[in-house]
Order: sequence, then structure tokens, then C-alpha cells
Amino acid sequence: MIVVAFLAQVLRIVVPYLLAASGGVLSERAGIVALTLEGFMLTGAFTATLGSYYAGSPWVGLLAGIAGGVALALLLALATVRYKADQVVAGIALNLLAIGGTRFFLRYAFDSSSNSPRVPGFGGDGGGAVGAAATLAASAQNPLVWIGILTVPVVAWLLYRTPFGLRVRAAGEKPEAARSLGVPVARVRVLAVAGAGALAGLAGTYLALDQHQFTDGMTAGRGFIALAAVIFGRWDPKRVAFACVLFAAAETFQIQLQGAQLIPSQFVEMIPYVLTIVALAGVVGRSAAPAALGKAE
Amino acid sequence: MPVTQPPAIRLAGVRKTFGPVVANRDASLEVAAGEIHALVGENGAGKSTLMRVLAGMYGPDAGTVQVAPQGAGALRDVTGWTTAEAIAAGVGMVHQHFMLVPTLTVAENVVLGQELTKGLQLDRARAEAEVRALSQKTGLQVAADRPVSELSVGEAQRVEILKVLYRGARILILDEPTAVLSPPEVRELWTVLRGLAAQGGTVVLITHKLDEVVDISDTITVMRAGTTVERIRTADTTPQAIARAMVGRDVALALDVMGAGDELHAERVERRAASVEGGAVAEAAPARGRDSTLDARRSALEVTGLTVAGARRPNEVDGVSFSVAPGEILGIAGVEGNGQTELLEALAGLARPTAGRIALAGADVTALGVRARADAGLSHIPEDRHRRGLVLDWSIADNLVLGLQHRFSAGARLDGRRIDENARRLVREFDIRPADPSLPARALSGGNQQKIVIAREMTGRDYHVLLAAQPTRGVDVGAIEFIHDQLRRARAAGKAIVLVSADLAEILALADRVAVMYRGRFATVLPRREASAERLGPYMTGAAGAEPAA
Amino acid sequence: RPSGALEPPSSEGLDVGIVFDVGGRGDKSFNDGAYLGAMRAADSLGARVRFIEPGEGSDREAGLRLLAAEGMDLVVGVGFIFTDDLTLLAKEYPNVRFAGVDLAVANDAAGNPITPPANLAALKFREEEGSFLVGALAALLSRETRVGERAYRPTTRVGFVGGMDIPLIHKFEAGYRAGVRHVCPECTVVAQYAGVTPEAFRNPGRGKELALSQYQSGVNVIFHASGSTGLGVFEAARATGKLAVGVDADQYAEAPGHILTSMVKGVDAAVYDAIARAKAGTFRGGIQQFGLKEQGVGYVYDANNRALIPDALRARVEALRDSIVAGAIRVPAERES
Amino acid sequence: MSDATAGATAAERADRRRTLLEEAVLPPLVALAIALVVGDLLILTFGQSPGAVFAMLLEGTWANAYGFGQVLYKATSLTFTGLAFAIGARAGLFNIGAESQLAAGGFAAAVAGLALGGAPAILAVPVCIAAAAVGGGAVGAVPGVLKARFGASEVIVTIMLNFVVLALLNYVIAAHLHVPETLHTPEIAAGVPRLADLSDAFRGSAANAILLLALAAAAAAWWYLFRTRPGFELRAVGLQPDAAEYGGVDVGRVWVRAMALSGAVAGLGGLNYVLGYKHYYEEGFAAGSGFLGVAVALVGRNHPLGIVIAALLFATLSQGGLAVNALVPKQMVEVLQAVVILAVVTSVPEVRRVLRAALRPAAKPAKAAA
Ligand SMILES: Nc1ncnc2c1ncn2[C@@H]1O[C@H](COP(=O)(O)OP(=O)(O)OP(=O)(O)O)[C@@H](O)[C@H]1O
Ligand SMILES: Nc1ncnc2c1ncn2[C@@H]1O[C@H](COP(=O)(O)OP(=O)(O)OP(=O)(O)O)[C@@H](O)[C@H]1O
Ligand SMILES: [Mg+2]
Ligand SMILES: [Mg+2]
Repeated sequence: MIVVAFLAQVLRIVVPYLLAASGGVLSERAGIVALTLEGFMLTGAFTATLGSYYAGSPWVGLLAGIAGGVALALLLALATVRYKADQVVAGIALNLLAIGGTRFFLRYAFDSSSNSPRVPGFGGDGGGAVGAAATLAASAQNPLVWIGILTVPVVAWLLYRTPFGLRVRAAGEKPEAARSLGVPVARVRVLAVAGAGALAGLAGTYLALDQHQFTDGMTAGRGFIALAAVIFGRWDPKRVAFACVLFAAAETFQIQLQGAQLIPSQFVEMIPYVLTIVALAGVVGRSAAPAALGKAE
Repeated sequence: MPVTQPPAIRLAGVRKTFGPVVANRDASLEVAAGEIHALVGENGAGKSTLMRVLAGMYGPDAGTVQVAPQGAGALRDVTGWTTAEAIAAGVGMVHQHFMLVPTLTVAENVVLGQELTKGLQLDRARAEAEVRALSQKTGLQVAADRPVSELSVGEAQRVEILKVLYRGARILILDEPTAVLSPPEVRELWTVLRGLAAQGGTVVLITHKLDEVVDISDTITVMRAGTTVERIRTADTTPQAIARAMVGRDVALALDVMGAGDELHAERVERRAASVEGGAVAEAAPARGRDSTLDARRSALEVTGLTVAGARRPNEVDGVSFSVAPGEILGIAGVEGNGQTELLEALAGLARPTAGRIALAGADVTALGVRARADAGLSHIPEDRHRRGLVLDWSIADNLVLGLQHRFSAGARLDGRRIDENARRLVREFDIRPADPSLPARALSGGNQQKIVIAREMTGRDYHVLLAAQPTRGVDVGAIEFIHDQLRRARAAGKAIVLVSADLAEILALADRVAVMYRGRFATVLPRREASAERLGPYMTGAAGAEPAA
Repeated sequence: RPSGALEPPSSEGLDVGIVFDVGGRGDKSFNDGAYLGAMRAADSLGARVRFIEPGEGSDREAGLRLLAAEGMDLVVGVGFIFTDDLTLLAKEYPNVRFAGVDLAVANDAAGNPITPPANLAALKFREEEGSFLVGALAALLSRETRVGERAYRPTTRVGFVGGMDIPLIHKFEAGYRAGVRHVCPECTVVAQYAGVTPEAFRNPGRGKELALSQYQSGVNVIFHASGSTGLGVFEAARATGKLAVGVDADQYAEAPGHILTSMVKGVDAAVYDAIARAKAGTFRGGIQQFGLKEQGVGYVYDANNRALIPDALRARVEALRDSIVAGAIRVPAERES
Repeated sequence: MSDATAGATAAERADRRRTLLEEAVLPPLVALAIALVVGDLLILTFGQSPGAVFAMLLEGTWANAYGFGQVLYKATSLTFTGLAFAIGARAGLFNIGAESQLAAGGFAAAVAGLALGGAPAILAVPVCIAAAAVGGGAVGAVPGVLKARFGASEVIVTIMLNFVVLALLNYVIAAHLHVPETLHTPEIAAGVPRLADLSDAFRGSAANAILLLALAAAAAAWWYLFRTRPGFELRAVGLQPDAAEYGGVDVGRVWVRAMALSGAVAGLGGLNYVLGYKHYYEEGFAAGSGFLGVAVALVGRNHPLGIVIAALLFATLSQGGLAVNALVPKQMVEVLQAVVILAVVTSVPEVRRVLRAALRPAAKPAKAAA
């Protein structure tokens, strides 16, 4: 039972990581640094809430969440692909925009600096089931959980088995070569970033609809963890998915461990971040980053 | 002059600028169908730019581009078309620098942009089959399923050509394709090109090697300062005449520089080396600068059992031993990718050898870094000036002190005045153009960029040993003449020079001894007198000489 | 200058300035409480109110100063974080009245509280007392087999979810633990924090997971003191059909049927009171404690949650309240380590 | 970039002036113009008059000594974090960790101050300054070492370190060092004079002598980057590490040095609060200034002079946002800051191109080289 509870919690925590990190793989393999996953998620969470609130349907919220992530992604594409702005700087600026913008519109739409009203989400109120199996069953009713799990093989397939994936990999590795063959590198990159926006937007949607509301800054650094997973997994969808599961397991472990109060919470809190740094120094090392990552076309 | 065949390409009045730089002005080009056409000119003359306009990579600011679709029939105005449109119309370009994605396989590189699909998926098997078939048909042998990162430069160049042919190119543009090829590989390429032309295809070939121009082309267009200055039938001209048209004056060509004086010098060096072994000093070392600690009896550079790991192999350089005497040029020939790059990087201190010893003027420098070796009397003209030799965004003045920064500073403070003086002096002495030391190195032509490196490495410090890697690659004839002259002077001043070049003619023109490198080893070392293209060729391809131990 | 009696405000009305804590207006918590109190004063007392929402740390003092320099009659800083700034400005502007919600009062070397200047009122709440009561309620209720219409398996585990792991929140935990232990010595409190950065107050996802794991370990009631993170605790209560206790304001509406009660702080009343005193000329500096006795803290018991709390329990908790008010029970404000 | 004042030709001097103009002055101007336009739009959505709001903004910032002092105070922190980012960027490294480096610097200064007790200022102030530099530098060096040694991406390591360091400091404060009921350490005795000590007009403003340290840091950074051999090598590494290595520079060592230096400068930023203003370390005092430093460096084109100007600009926005808080909510300023950065990254190159074309129509011979 404890095992099931553990696994159920890992599953709930890993879904947004899987979605956002898969998006991150797509974007980075095309050569665009995915620092803005956090911003995509936050925007997606907010627009999903708006959609669900005004339409009264979580499905509309889901579409709106995708749209929000894509909208911010297109801004990133505009700045980095069209205007060739530095990707790290543009990424940071867009994160700031996402934080400020969602606050601004939260205030504008709901006159609150804290949270939106409750909106429809997927699945009912759980019907009072407490057991681990019951929460697992509840997760199984959430389409976003399935989308999150399916995203990994789909992105892997897209990247390694389709013409678009071939072009994405070429655009991230040697864009001038792709361009000399008539591959519209700019368009490929824009599409890849938009895909990242859509997936990270879905990650935000999952968070918002799971909570049935938007709260200010509710992504709380999950986008950065997803980015860490992309690097930890060396830009390969399957390995990235494994990294996501690892991080989610660490977090679950932390939640369980903290109750026991053996170590000050500050130290437990650091685990995923320290793990990432250690991984970067040890496991990944001089990693196989796409050669043109961060470079203008 | 009359064009017998109907034209396949006609460019007229093309103008292309990059910010303040005018790369092409009123440039024109006419090539008949079925013709092999050479496009020549100094560095920065605008050849690559003009061809990129033709291939749809740049839109011209002015002028017209006309092409006969699929290389036959009536000309069609295609000014300002895209790469994709050019490819569709049968125009393909092989670029000066590799345009390959190293992480993808050969087949993936070939089909990129024109992917074969099965449903939504890539049809990898069919792509590989088609590439194999094409490879068979053209004789350009390369394994379709290997990642490009594992290929040798020669193989990579084959993939470049396959890429273009795969797209059914009837008009083939090749920008300096032979710069990295061995003589047999060049011959193989010529066969392919002649075959293409025989079937009505049209070829435009950019090259700096005038013997190649004479060898392969039917007609020649000469460019100078962005514009077309002459159009000649190859049969009616000589290398000398072409060179004159390019530069506007007479030039000494590398091909015929082996004058009497040089023969004499080579013999002198050999005699001296022999007498050194005999234990007696037969001849005083030539005059050198203040720091004349170097003794002619000792070799200036002594390398024993040097082994260097590379990205692809653990023994990219495999136990090489040699020595170079003061006043001697050791030429290292060989097809690129046989360890020359790694050898020189290890000598310069840029790569750590896994075994062996390097001694400069008798002192062991194996453990020293770049800076310490430079201070011990080592200068280095790197093979890749864009990556290593220059900071492209820096001014000419700053580039002229790269690696010498500690000589141009007092304590931690840089001495700006001396840096400026140094720049003004060297720009004048080495005729670096434009003569404005504050311009970024990026704005200069390849030849002038190379002059910066040469000026710095050959005057900046009191060196005993010069490592010169591909010193004239991609450099025009005028600059080649100048650089070769500089190298000869250095030899005369008693410097020991290691010259690595993929250009056999250059090696034969300059070296006193010639080593051929194959698979990380010296396949042979011959005195200049015994070396010739015919004799060295088999060693370069591994057909002769010691096979490396498995 | 000696801090004598202040001029009574001009007869036309009263200018009140309020500087919010970082969350700002609309936080549905104590910033909004202060806002509510001020608006009530505007309606009934004719006070003119100006608000400032600082963006970052150094803006707190700047905001207060802006208002003080404009000659406000009363300037209120909302949040313990304003303590130093208010103390400084009160000395600098002796003719302006200042009030600090949650103002921290330092102790001198002998351990006695240092009284704030006469023009600065420290509006302090004894959160630990309110927390004590909801702790007692939570522990008692955890042993019931029915709450409202739902059946529960009785338990001796009660939950606590804090936001950022800082002393201020420890105060809630300490009172809560004391309340639990008082009525149920064998009970254990599972206390967890959402994090160690301010983000921990805005992480409902983490709140939900913390709460789910607590509920799954057998806990029936969780008290949260964690800002928006607590909204995740409520979601978990909804999902599992269990119970949660709100904080600061009455949070019943966030998850009707699952909010057992809320530990409320009367920030609105305290602010209104300060404005009213300023208007009446009876404003006094110094420490003003709002504990159970002053009805500055308490727990919600109204039509919404009456059905959830059996009368016997209610009586028991009310008796505890009386004991605390009477001084018979002393509630600790710090966790014993 | 090698520029001896003596003996430079007129053309070179003109060239240098143009570079300075383009690097240091132009981007802040563009940023200002964009801020005005976007700000207008946002103000209009709130149904306010842009004229009135901007008048109020100026009134609350540059038009009175107190407001100006506040601008200076904020600009001081931003100058440090901006310089910190720029030093890294010139070495080709993105230091996103200024936030935690600044916190660590402030913390180290506070601890040093506490340890020194009532030592005389002449001793205490330099020790605190040194402690801040060491504290920030140590945090900055970690990603430098990891990059040099293992090739770990400094962008990710600095982001992750932000979380780790802030959690660690939080632990020390919460567990050991805080004054009861607060999130700060006890007050330290050491301090530097405030601007208010000079003129009563500045009374109450937080601006203090650390401002001078910031200006000195900017001047020193400029000198270091453009006038010294280590700076020369640092810039070479930033532009082309391979060429720098070829030029005898130990690239890994330069990375470590640049990151340590960058962290140290960010750490000095902590002094503005700890030594100049509050005299204690407080949990969360660094929030925001790290990321905003990236913006400042960007708008200032990684040039120390540009950074000072950009820091003033962003400080004005931030203080002005407070001044106009009655008319527009603070969220507007947050949006505005992000929009300004984005607009600057996208428009400055364009503006520069236009300006170049306009300024030197035929100054260069059309053919660059032969
Ligand atoms: N992308 C570019 N940006 C700016 N200037 C360029 C660019 N490409 C070429 N130039 C300039 O245009 C001129 C012509 O360059 P181009 O590459 O056509 O010369 P080239 O004849 O191919 O020289 P080489 O023999 O060295 O290959 C050069 O002097 C160079 O300064
Ligand atoms: N982005 C650019 N900006 C300015 N000048 C450029 C740019 N790209 C190329 N050039 C210039 O265009 C010319 C031709 O470039 P190209 O790529 O043909 O290299 P190159 O100088 O011929 O060197 P090599 O043949 O040895 O690789 C060079 O002189 C180079 O300086
Ligand atoms: Mg060229
Ligand atoms: Mg060239």
C-alpha cells in the first residue's frame, strides 16, 4: 500500500515535468534554449484557468492552456528567431513577463493578487476516497495524466522518425547546413518552440486544473526542474523522461521524509537542485548538447 | 567570345553588399550548358558571394540571375529565388565549408529537406538504398548508414557532392572543393565532374589552384574586387596569365618556384645534417637574433614517440619521432585527418600527448603550456585561423598581439600605445589591407586575415621553431607568393619550420625534407631531392609504407 | 522631541495611509483584512484612505515615508516585516500616528519588551491562542467517527502544513501542537512545510501533495498556515473527503463542507479600531495585544460549519477559550526543540 | 579596442566614440523611448492620463531629493548586479546567480560585522567589504569550477545554486541567527555614511556611500576589462575560447576567475543594504535585484558606463512605480520592465543598423579588402 501511495504521488508530480521537459527537448534540439519553460507553464496555467472559468469546461481550459503557452512561445520565437536576440536574455525577460503579466491580468480579471475563483477541472471531487489506489484511479481519469505519459513516446517518435524531427535535429546541430538544402530553418525553429510552448502550457494546465484555480506564481520553479531534466537526460526524450521520474521520486521522498522530521526541511528542500548540480558535474559532464543550441541561425 | 552551346547560367550586373562592404558590383557570369567553368580571383574577390546569389542563398541588391531550368532549354529569370527553388530547378552548390550535420548519418544528410516518407514516418531504409545506388552510379563511395562525424574529410566531401547530385542537380557549383582533398581524391572528383558535363550537366568550380583550373576547366571567369574582369577560354591561356588577370601584376607561382637557389639550399641543409651526425660542425648556424643560445649541433625541435588521442581514435598520432634542424623546413604531407592536426596541436601545447616527449632546443617542454612554449621559442600559424588564429570580432591591432599580451603590458596594465604602434608598423610591413588597425578582423578577406597571423607569429617573438599549418589554405596567389617568401626568409634566418599542408605542390616548393603522414604515423620521410608527387602519392593513400600496428 | 499628546486631526476628516505587505491587495488574507477595516472606516468615519503596494524590500520604508511626508494622520504598515521601518519613522515623524499590524516587539537585555514610541501602535495578535483552539478542535474531532454526514476512522494523528519554514509560522505550529496535546496527550502532530523560500507561500501543488500524503497516513484534519499553498490543502481535503482548517480569514468558501473552521485574525477590526481611535483622539502608542480575550483571534463557528462540530466539542473548546482568557492556560508561542 | 589616447588617429578616435555611443548610450535611450510608449498604453488601459502619471513619476523620483536618493539607492544595487552579469558575459558566461551571490555577500558582511562587534569603522568597514566580496565570490566560483572542470553549464548551475544558497542562508538565519519574531540578524555596529548625512534634503532616503563603491566598481570593471592583460584574456575567452587557448590563455582558469569576480561584485551589492541601509542581513532582501541585473547589463550592453545609465533607468522605473501607485497598480511596473528588456533585445540592433546607415553613408571605401 505504501508502495502504491508512493507511486501514485510520483505519478501526480511527474506529469507536469514530463510535459514541460518534452517540450524542452523539442525546443533545445531545434537550437533554442528552453529557459522559458517556467514562463510557458505559468502562462498556460493562467489561460487554462481563464478558459475553464469563462467556458465552464475544462476542455476549453485545456485548449486555452495550450494557446497561452504557444502565445508566449511565439514571442520567444519572434525575439530569438526573427530578431536574433540573445536566447538566454530573451528567455529571462519572458519569464519576468509571464510572472508580471499573469499577476497583472489576475488583478484585472478577478481583482485578486492571490488566486482566481474555483474553476471546473478534470475528475470530480474524488468522492471522498482516501486510499492510494483511489487517488491512483482519480489520476487515471485525468486526461492530462495520459497526455503527459504519451508525450514521451510521441516526442521521441517525432524527433527520430519523422521528417520534421530530422529537420529539428539539423536545425539545432548545424542550421546553416539545413538552410543550404532549402530547409526553412527559421520556420522549423518557430514550430519547435511553439511545440514546447504547447507542451509546457499543458503542464501549467495540469497544475491549474488539478487545483481548480490559478494562484500567483503557482509553478514555483517547476519549469526550471524540467529544464534540469532535459540536461540530465542529455536531450534524449526517453532519458529525459527517466530524469523527470527521478526528480519526482526525490520530491515524493522528500514529502514523505519531511514528516519524519529527521533533517531540517531546508536541506531536504535542496535535494533536487543539488542532485542536478551533481549530475551536471558528474553524469552529464561535457554533455552532448545540440551544437547550435543558443546560437542564432 | 562566342558561346557555342546555349547558355545554362547568365548573371548580369549583380550587386551584393554586406553593410558597408560591397562584395559584388556589376558582376556577370555566363556559362554554357555542358561546360566546366572555373571561377577564379583573389580572396574576397566576391566569388563565393556571387555563387551564393546564384544558388538562392542571398538575394542580389541589383542585377539579374537567369538560369535554364534543369540546365537545358531557354533561360528563365530567377532573380531573388530561394534555396529551395534553386534546388527544385536543378541548381546545387557545394559550399566552401562543410555543410553537413555531424550527428546525422550520411543518408540523413543526403535526404535532409527532401525526405522520403512512408506514411508520416521517414523511410530510412529507402533513403539508404537510394544513397547506395547513387554512390554506385557515380563512384563516390561512402557508407550510407554511418554518422557523418565519423567520416574523413575526403569522405565528407563526397557526401557533399552526393547531396547535390541526389537532388538531381544539372547545374553544379563547387566552392573550393579540392582544398581538403588528396591528389587521388581530386582525380576521382574530376572523373565525376567530367561525367556530369558529358551528360549535359553544367559545372562552376571555384578554386585557387591554377593547375587545377588548367586541368579541368573549359572556360574561366576571373573576378577582381567584386566584379568580373575577364573571361578566357582555358585552351588559350597559361597559369601565369590567369594569375596576372587576378592580381593585376606578375606573380611567382608555387608551381615553378623550385629555382636553382632553392635546390642549392636544400642540398646545403642535407650536408649539414649529415655532418652533424658525424659530430663535427661543418657550417656555422645562420645568423640569428640576440638570443642565440641555439646550437646548430642540436636539433631545434626533437620529438620522440609522440602519441596523441583524438576525438575519434585513442592514437590519432601514433608514436611519431622526428627532429628538425635550425634552418630546415620539414614538410608534412598527407591526406587531411591522418593526425596532422593533432600532431601540431600537441606540439603547440594545445593538446596533451598521452605518451612521448617534445624538446625545444634540447629542453623538455612536454609538460609546459602554450604560453611557456611560446616563451621558449615556439611560434605557431594554426590551420584554422577563424577558430584559433584570430578573435574575429577584435580589431586588427588587438589580434596582432594575441598570445603576446604579456609582452605588451606593464604589470597587469596593457600598453595601448605600444599595441597601436605595433599595429601600424605591421600593417605597413605586411601590407595588410585595408590599412586601418581599428577594423575588426572579421571584415578582412581570408588572405589578409592570414597576413595578420603571419605577421604576429613571425615577428612577435624571438622564435626558434615555427609550426606552420596550412599557411596558404584558401589564400589567393598574391598572398601565397608573399607567405612563401616569408617562410623562405625565416629558413634563411635559421629558423626550424614544420610545415603541414594538404597541398603537395606547396610542400614540394618549400620543404627540405618531406614526411608523409598516414594513420597517425610517418609513412615515409624523404629528402626533397627524392620526393615527387608520384613517389609520395602511394604513401598518402596507404598503398605504400609501413602499415600501423593493429 | 518629547512624545507628548498628538494634535487631534482636523475636523474635516482623517487621512489614512496604508502600506501593504508584498502580497498586496487581493491576497484574501491579512492585506485584504486591513483593506476591509480601512474601507469600513472610510464609510462610517469618513476617513480618506490611500494605499501603497511596495514592490520590493526597500520600498517598504519609502512607501511609509511617502505617506508620512504627505501629512497623513495615521499610517499603517501591514505585516511584521514593517517593524524596523515603522519604529524608525515614528521617531522621525512624531506628529504622525503609526500602526503596525503584527509589529514585532524586541526585548531588551533583561528580556522585557521594549515599548514602541508613543505614536506607534503595535497591533499584535496572539495567533498561538487561536491555533491552540483549532488544535484542540482538530484533535478532538479526529477521534470522532462521524463529522457532518461523513464517516471517519478515528485517529490520533493530526496534520499541519506550514508555508515558508520561518519562526513566524512556527508560532502557529507551536500553539496548534499545544492545543492538540492539551486535549489528547497521545496524539501526534504531523507538521510539514512547503519550502524555505517565499515561493513556499504560493505553491498549491506542493500543498496538495503534502496534504494528500498526510491524509493517506491517517490524518483526518489539517491546519494550514501557508498562504495560497493552503488552497492545495483544501483541494486535497475535497479529493479525499477529509477536513482542513483555514487561516487568517474565514476560508469556508474555498472548499465548502471541508473547511472545519478557520483560525481568524481580526486584522480588519484592529485596523478599524486604530483609525477610530485616531479620529476620536484616543490613539495610543505601545503594544496592543489582540488575543482571545480581545477577540482579536478566534475560530469560525457559524451557520456554515455548525453541522461539522458536535455541540459537546464546541463546549469543550469554549471552555478552553475561557481558561486561556482567564490565564489558566498559557499557550507557548515557540516550538519546544 | 586597444586604445591609447596618445597617437590615435582622428578616425580611430571617432570610431571609438561611435562604439561607446552604440554600446553605452544608445540602448538605454531606446529603452527609455519604449518604456514611455508601452507605459502610456498600460496607463490608458487603467483609465488614467499618461501625462499625469508621468508627471507624478518624475515628481516622485528626480524632482525631489528624497525620491532621487531612493533612485540612487536602487541604482546602486542594480549597478552591482548588472556589472556582475556583464563580467561573466564578457567571458562568455551567463551568470544567472547574482541573486544568491548578492545574498551571500550581504550575509557574509553581516556575519563579519557581528564578529567584529564594536570595532572602529576604519577597521570594520573594509573587513565587511572584503567579507561581502569573498562571500559572493565563493558562491560565484562554484559554477566556474564546475564548468572548467566538468563542462557543466553555468546557466543551469547558477539557477540551481540560487535555490540551494538561499535555502542554506534561510537555515542559518532561522536556526541560529535571527532576532526573535523577525527574519533578520541582529544589527551590526559597522556602517557607512548615508547621503542624508550630507544634506538634510535626502533625509530618510536609503542612499549611502556604497553608491561610491558602485561607481568605483564600474570604473574598475571598465579598467579591468579594457585596459589590463587579464581583462584582455577574459574578453578573448568570451569571444573565442579556442583562439584564447591558442593565445596561451588557460581558458578554464579564466572561467573560474571571471565567475569568482562576477560573484564578488554581486556580493558587494549586498553591502548596499547591510552596510549602508539596515545594518543587518534580512531574509529575502535580495529578491528581484539579481534578475533585474541581467536586464540592466543587457540594456547597458555589458559596458560599465551603459550599466550605470541603465541602472538609473530601471531604478527610476521601480521607484516611480511606487510614486504612482495610487493611480496604477504595481503589477504594471513588473510588466513594463519585462517589456522594456524584450523591446531592447529586439530593437537595438535594428536601431543601430539604421543609425549606422544614416551616420556613415560613404565613410568606408566600398571595397573592404583585396
Ligand atoms: N556574410 C558576410 N558579411 C559581411 N561581409 C561579407 C560576407 N560575406 C562576404 N563578405 C565580404 O564580401 C567580400 C567578398 O567575399 P566572398 O566570400 O565572395 O569572397 P571570395 O571571392 O569567395 O573569397 P575567398 O577566395 O577567400 O573565398 C569579402 O571581402 C568579405 O569582406
Ligand atoms: N559574417 C561575416 N561578416 C563579415 N565578413 C564575413 C562574414 N562571413 C564571411 N566574411 C568574410 O567573407 C570572406 C569569405 O569568407 P569565407 O567563408 O569564404 O572564408 P575565407 O576568408 O575564404 O577563409 P577560408 O577559405 O580560409 O575558410 C572572408 O574574407 C570573411 O572575412
Ligand atoms: Mg569564398
Ligand atoms: Mg576562401
